[in-house]
Amino acid sequence: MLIFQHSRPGRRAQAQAPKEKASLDGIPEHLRRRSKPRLPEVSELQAVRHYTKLSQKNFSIDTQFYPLGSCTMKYNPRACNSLAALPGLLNRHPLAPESHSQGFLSAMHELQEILKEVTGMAAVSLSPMAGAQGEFAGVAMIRAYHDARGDTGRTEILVPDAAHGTNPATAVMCGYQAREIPTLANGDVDLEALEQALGPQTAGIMLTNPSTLGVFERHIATIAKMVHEAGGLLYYDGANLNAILGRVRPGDMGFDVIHMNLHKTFSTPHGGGGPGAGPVGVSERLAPYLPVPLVAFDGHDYRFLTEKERPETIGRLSAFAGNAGILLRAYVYAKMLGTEGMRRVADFSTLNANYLMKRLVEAGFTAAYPERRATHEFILTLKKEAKELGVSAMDFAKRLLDYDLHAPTTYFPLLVPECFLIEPTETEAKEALDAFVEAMVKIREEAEREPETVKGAPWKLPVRRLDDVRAARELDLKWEPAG
Amino acid sequence: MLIFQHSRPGRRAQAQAPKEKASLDGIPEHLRRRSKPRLPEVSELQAVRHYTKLSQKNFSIDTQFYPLGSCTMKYNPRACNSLAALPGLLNRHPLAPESHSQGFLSAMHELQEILKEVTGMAAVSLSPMAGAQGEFAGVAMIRAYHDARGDTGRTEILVPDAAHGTNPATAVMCGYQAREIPTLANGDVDLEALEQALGPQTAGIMLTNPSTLGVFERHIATIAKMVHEAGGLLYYDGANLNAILGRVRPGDMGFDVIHMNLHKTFSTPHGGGGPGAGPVGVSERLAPYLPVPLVAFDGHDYRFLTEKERPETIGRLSAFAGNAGILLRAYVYAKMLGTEGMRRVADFSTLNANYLMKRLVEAGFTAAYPERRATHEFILTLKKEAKELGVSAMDFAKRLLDYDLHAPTTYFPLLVPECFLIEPTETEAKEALDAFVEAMVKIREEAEREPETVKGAPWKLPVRRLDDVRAARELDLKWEPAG
Amino acid sequence: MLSAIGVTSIDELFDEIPDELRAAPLEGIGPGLSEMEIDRLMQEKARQDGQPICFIGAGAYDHHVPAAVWQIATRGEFYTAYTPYQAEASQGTLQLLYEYQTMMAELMAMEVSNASLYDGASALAEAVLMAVRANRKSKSKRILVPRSLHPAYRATVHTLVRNQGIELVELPFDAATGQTDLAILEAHAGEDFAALVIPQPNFFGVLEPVDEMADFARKNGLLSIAVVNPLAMAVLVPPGEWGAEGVDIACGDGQPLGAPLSSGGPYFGFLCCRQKYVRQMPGRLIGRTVDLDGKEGFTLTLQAREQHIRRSKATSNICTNQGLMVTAATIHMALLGAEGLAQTAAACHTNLDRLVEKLTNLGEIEPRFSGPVFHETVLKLPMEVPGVLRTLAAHNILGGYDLQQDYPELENCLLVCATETRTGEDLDKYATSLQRVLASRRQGACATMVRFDP
Amino acid sequence: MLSAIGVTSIDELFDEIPDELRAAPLEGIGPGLSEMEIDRLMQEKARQDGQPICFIGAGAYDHHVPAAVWQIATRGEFYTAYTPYQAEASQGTLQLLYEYQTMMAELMAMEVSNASLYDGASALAEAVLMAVRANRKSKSKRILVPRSLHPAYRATVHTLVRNQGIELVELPFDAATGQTDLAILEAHAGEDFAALVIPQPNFFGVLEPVDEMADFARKNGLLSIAVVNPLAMAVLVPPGEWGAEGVDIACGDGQPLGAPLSSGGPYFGFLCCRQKYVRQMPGRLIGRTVDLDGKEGFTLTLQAREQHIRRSKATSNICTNQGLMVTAATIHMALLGAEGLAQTAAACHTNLDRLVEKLTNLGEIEPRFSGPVFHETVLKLPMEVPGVLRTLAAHNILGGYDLQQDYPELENCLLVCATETRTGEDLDKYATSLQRVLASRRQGACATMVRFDP
Ligand SMILES: Cc1ncc(COP(=O)(O)O)c(C=O)c1O
Ligand SMILES: Cc1ncc(COP(=O)(O)O)c(C=O)c1O
Repeated sequence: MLIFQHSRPGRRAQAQAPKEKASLDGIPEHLRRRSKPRLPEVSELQAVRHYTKLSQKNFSIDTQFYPLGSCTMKYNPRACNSLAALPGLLNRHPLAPESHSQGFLSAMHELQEILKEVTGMAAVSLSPMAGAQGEFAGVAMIRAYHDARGDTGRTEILVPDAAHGTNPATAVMCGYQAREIPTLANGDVDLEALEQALGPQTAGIMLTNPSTLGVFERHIATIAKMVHEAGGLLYYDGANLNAILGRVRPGDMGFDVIHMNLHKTFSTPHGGGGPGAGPVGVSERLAPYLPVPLVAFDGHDYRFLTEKERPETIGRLSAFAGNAGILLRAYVYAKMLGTEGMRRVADFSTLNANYLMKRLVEAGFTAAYPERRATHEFILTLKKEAKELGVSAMDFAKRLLDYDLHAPTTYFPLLVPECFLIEPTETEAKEALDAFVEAMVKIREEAEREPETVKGAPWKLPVRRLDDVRAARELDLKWEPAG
Repeated sequence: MLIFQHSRPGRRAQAQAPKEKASLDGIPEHLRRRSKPRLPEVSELQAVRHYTKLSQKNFSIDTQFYPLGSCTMKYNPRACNSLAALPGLLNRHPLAPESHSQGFLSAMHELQEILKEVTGMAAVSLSPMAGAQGEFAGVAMIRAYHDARGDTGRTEILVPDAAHGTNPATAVMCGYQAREIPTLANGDVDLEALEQALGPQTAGIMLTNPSTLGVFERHIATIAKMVHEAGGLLYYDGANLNAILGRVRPGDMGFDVIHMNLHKTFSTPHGGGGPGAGPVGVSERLAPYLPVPLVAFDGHDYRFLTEKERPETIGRLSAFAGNAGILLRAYVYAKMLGTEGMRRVADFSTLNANYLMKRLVEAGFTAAYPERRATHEFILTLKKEAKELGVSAMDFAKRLLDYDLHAPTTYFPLLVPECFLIEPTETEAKEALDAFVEAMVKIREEAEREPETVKGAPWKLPVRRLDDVRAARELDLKWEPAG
Repeated sequence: MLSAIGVTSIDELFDEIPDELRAAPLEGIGPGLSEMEIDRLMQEKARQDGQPICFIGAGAYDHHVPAAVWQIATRGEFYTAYTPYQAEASQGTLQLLYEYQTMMAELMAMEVSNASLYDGASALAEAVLMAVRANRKSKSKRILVPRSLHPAYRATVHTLVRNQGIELVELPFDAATGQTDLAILEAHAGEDFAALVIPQPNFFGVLEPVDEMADFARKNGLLSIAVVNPLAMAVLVPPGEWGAEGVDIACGDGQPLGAPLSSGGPYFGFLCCRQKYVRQMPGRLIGRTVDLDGKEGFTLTLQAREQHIRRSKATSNICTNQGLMVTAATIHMALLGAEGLAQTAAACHTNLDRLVEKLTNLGEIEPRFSGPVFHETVLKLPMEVPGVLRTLAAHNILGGYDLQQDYPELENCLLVCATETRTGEDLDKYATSLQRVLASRRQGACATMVRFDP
Repeated sequence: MLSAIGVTSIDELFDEIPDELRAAPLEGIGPGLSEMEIDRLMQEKARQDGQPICFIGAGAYDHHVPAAVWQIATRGEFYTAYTPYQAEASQGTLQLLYEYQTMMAELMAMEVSNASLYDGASALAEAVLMAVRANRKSKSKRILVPRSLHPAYRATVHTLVRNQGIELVELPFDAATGQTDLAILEAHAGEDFAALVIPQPNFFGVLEPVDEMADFARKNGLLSIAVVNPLAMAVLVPPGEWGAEGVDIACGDGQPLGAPLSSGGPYFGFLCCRQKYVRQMPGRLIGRTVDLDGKEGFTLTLQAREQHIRRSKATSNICTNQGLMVTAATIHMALLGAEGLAQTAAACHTNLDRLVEKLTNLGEIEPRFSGPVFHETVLKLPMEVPGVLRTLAAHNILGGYDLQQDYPELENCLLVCATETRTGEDLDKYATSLQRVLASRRQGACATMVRFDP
């Protein structure tokens, strides 16, 4: 039932509107709204009950194992939420003067420093509001760099075929063409193909390492050398840093610019789709172009640097300073981790992924890169199961839901057939991993014995498998009252 | 799965213990604990997930219609919770000096005044921690009053047969015998029986009006006169004031002492069993005996009055000042209601109950007191259904759960056979009441067609009907590790 | 676990990392804090920022948010879920987003709403990109943008669209009314532009001649893009009803619908459009459909617009959006309803009126513009604004926004706002303090940078 | 709805109320406030009470509570459920309570725990009543109660048991050690008492000779009742292991397990006992059982002890208990574990040691008792305590509890506590302020009632 169906004319949540008399004096009649929008008219109880019950229909980290590869669904410490919501921080106006901002700004400044340290970059801007916006900022800086040097013939950004969709989309938003580079069967970038693709038209390359194939690109130093020699810059898609925190740093690998998804590695909540935060870090030569605002510290006071102090900036990416409340959560998280905790993240995310991969392989499933170490994630290919049993990766995924386990990422990266990109994360206990293996084995047994159980899944959720084709064909994007 | 079954030696929630070095210097060895208690050893994620999932197994006001008679399961405004938890209030030490307590004390003082106003009593003490403790305080004051007058031969408290179990239990805790007074078929107290029961041994009578039969005792003035003439005092069990707020006041009806359940009428949360708050109000003559502490205001400062200023008090009922945080929630609630809101509570709770009773009767169910108005609640007797269809009130109750509706109170009051005590409360919408009627009708149909569906209910809950007999016979009150 | 994997140490799991790349310990970060310790630290920081009385609006507004909103939005099932890729396991989020799309379309009187973008400024940039793609009648990549639009929005749009060769052409405002100059707009008739941006209210709080502007766009083959304060739309004519046929795209920042100020974010951008442009929309869309049993359900739809399917040909690179803020906004709108939103909007407006009256009564202060305003306005002070604001700040009052930093032509102009959360006492305090400031500054006292002492 | 009922006005629904009893409008209450208005009012009140640095313990302790505890406990499903009468619809609460009973029994090393009583003081009263019922060997209604027990506990027990003719007989403490005087206890050997109460630590923070006391009770036919701080039991010998056979009943206040100070409540009382006394227990008990399909489930059990079944013959009149606080305590214990609780307890103890060192270093202050203490202690000041506390309060420090108000014999004695949440800075601030107070008061400055100005 939709909230609109609870609605009755004149009903309302009494306590939720100002009691004082108010008027619209001075606003000309022709600018005043003539008919009320059809928002729900419900009591507070009805709204609370409706949304509480809706929430119960979700899977979430707080309720299920959620090994969604590349999405890093790890535990979001509850303190991050409550501390970012302390009144002085929650109520701070974005344009409050520095006199009333030292607490907030000091946290932001320290977060910049922490991110510099973990990535090995020379400077950091916190302003991008998610990974994709961080990518935008990064590629825009690459462009600004070339432009500033008068090097305007560079029109291409190279992207491995396994890359996240945001990478090529970003290149295009920045006015570049995206050119794909193939991956070898062992998961590493095809260096020969790279060699061929590089040239004076190359503005840069976007890589992620560990890659979205769940393996560490071993030839990264060579790649960096090749790209730099061609006059291009290296972009690091740092959506998932779990596997490398304290182990290896993008700056040391030769990258010029990086974005990080704080809503992944730094455990800020995903909130059913966001908000995120996608700070960017750069090497010295890209520093002038960082998006504003930045936070500076002069030994006494913290303050924002804007277009005025940073004339070469690519500009601003949001009306204010990005997703500040998310940045605060990441700050709290980083402070709780500390040096040792950062390393623990890498160790345990890698341990969990390798353990889970090993157990699945032992149980007879096929790893896409069986010779390789898993990083924080790894890929299973279910093509054998699809062929022999007629159940697809999608069927496995849906059936896992019936076992009260969220499905891994399916059909991404596209180059691996019937693939499961599995990321257990460091906050899960061994028993959760074992339960996943057990469920996978059971589902395979079901597929052998009673394939309809798997193909018709899920059975135990609020709805059964949904008709996506109809959704796209008979577009129904908003509720209309009957009649 | 129990939390203990998630436990593994050495596992823990890293962030949740102080990091500083600490020792037990000065504590002699023989007083130090030798073996660790077997508390769970789990990660923060495991604890959060476990208890989040457990919570989802509950029915609650926030998720279901919950017409549990006498329990007043109405909406608990969310603001009451957040405002009682403002740091200055949440962190106030109970023994903080008055210099740091004016905010808290002023709220408590105003709450005392509000409760005086709504009950028509001369003075109020907030200290009882739930209804039953309020009853204790009330009867103890009755006793103190008689004792102070040297009137020590009074050994009995009269209690109608429909009374809540806490009433007779309280009488006994205060050293009295409880003597039952029968109720007439029309729901009023049997005045003749009362006449006979009254005498020099009568310390007082405990009544609730509206009674737990869901009707208003029409002869209350006569009863008051009779009891007072016999030298007894009148106790008002004000657990549920919903139906009378702003309509009629216990003080005006002639009562000498009253307790109120703020966790019912004043909408503080029930929390799966508590905490509550059971303030007591008294007429002038009982005022000296009120339990301490009380809050006084001298025009400038608020302060606590204790045994020192109140030598005749029956004493204290808790180590500090009762369930202060619950009192704050009730205060917020009362302030949001205001004069008009109080009346709305009475109007809408009564309207909802009468509507629901009427619709159920029209649907063919039997009201226990068909000639009477419902108050905030009313009673259905399912004895016809039990006889004709072989399904008990308990079966109906369990089957309602399958319809995602909480069951009404069953088998209380005991004098009505196969009874449902139904209290929809004022915060439910008409549609919720209609859904209840519809479910009742459907269940009766099921009872006719397929009685096992009803007798075997519930079917859709986390567990089916539980074996209470075994629970009591093979007592299993705590988990022990296997082996 | 190590032995199950067949290694003897965790270090072995990292053996594919070339030796020379291995990181040294991250010394700069310091030891991890316990929750209790970070609690103290954050309390201290929060205390430092105080709780000033705020009269700044300028795109972020201090509204009351019902307690229920965030108590529900932070329930683990909403707070810690991912983007609803597995629809069957995400019906809570999906149905809520479908409700949100309905509410937002209603509020804007538009046909379709997406499920959110980052914030108002970047939503406008996406709207501009969308307009350039969608406008089949125009070959131009030029956009008409009023100077009265929020400066940070103009800057953000510039950042986000210029690499695709899109150019923003400024439309000046009338110095007297504060509204976009229609005569100058009309002078552009016949030129090729892809779109016209129409703010309501504009940055000065002034109400624009939206009907005329929308009609201009329609007649001249431009797509019209409204940028509005969603709360204002509870009482003002919504974009879908501007001019003869409404606008093509409406966007803005959802902050006034349940998002706390929180230093500027997270808020959320909303974007609505005509049904016919839906395939050009950026961002996620939720559709209602049925399951195998024919039961109603909700799912992500038209994903072929998005980067994870269409990659370099997507309508935008956006992936993560602002889901949780939309969750809050949806609950917020459900709790307030049309009536509650309208009452809140009117209360803000009335509070501003009162404030302006109190301040102009001081004798030296005047409204700068003659155009009608909603909820925020520009005052002209008898002296430079920065010094006044600093002194007010020392009294724990944030007195407004200094307009001269962005508009040199608006000398000594202050943008002020008073939402429904400002009390009569707050307004009085502002007036009294300002009076004192004016008096003492007339006597030549010199303002220094004050460090607020909480 | 009115017409469905068959009336024409709501007033008609009240027509059974005699006219002369109808209430006049409740003028004294005032108009209802919107949530926004009450929000402001409560903010103001909270501000008034400030956030002093607190060194008072005396039965309520300022501990860190993990953020997860209350975020989960206030989920609607826990927060707004009733007592789990319909077990099948309450498995969340019931399983949690079963886990709580297990944890509490473990912490106390006792066989059974109930599901809570109101608070520590009233739990002790219930324990006394229970002991009188359960002690078959004794006909007496007299109870031995140490004078070292919390005065408010003694007062509460007195209130709650005296109407049943139960008498509390005081056991004095040794003026040097602060422990119950064993010689005097021994002198009672052979007399008929129903029970002996044994606090650990006692009100002074002093550790009692619990083994000797428990053994005395057992040998002389008294039931033994422990009253303990549950956090202390993470590091001290628990009641189930006192003396040769442990105590019969253990109770206390659960506040240190996740309940904020909150002006004294809601906290919760816990009560454990030997299995053989379980039918004499007051309060709710949850049992594990099976459903019709043999699946594990949880339910209220032994309800025949309770008022709603047994009425005047119930073990107590208690009905509503402190369920939500127990929910928080259970999550709290799960998050901290035995190790975390022990670390917290030790951190408190160490903090107290440091404080005592700093204060005694001032030269004029001494520990009053020689007995070992845990986590709280009594200091003797060179002057009257109330004036000192008032002056400290003006410096926003709550310096402790003035013992002389309850113990005239403890002249100038102050009970102080420093939990793990007090920082080194806090301790220093206390020491410095106290030093100043001592110095200035020696110079005869006179203390007046200070009104704290937040
Ligand atoms: C590898 C990778 N790159 C980029 C992104 C985009 O980040 P965001 O969703 O925050 O825009 C993601 C997240 O989905 C990702 O996993
Ligand atoms: C009529 C009546 N009286 C007394 C009580 C006892 O109140 P409490 O549960 O708060 O002790 C109740 C509540 O259950 C009740 O309904």
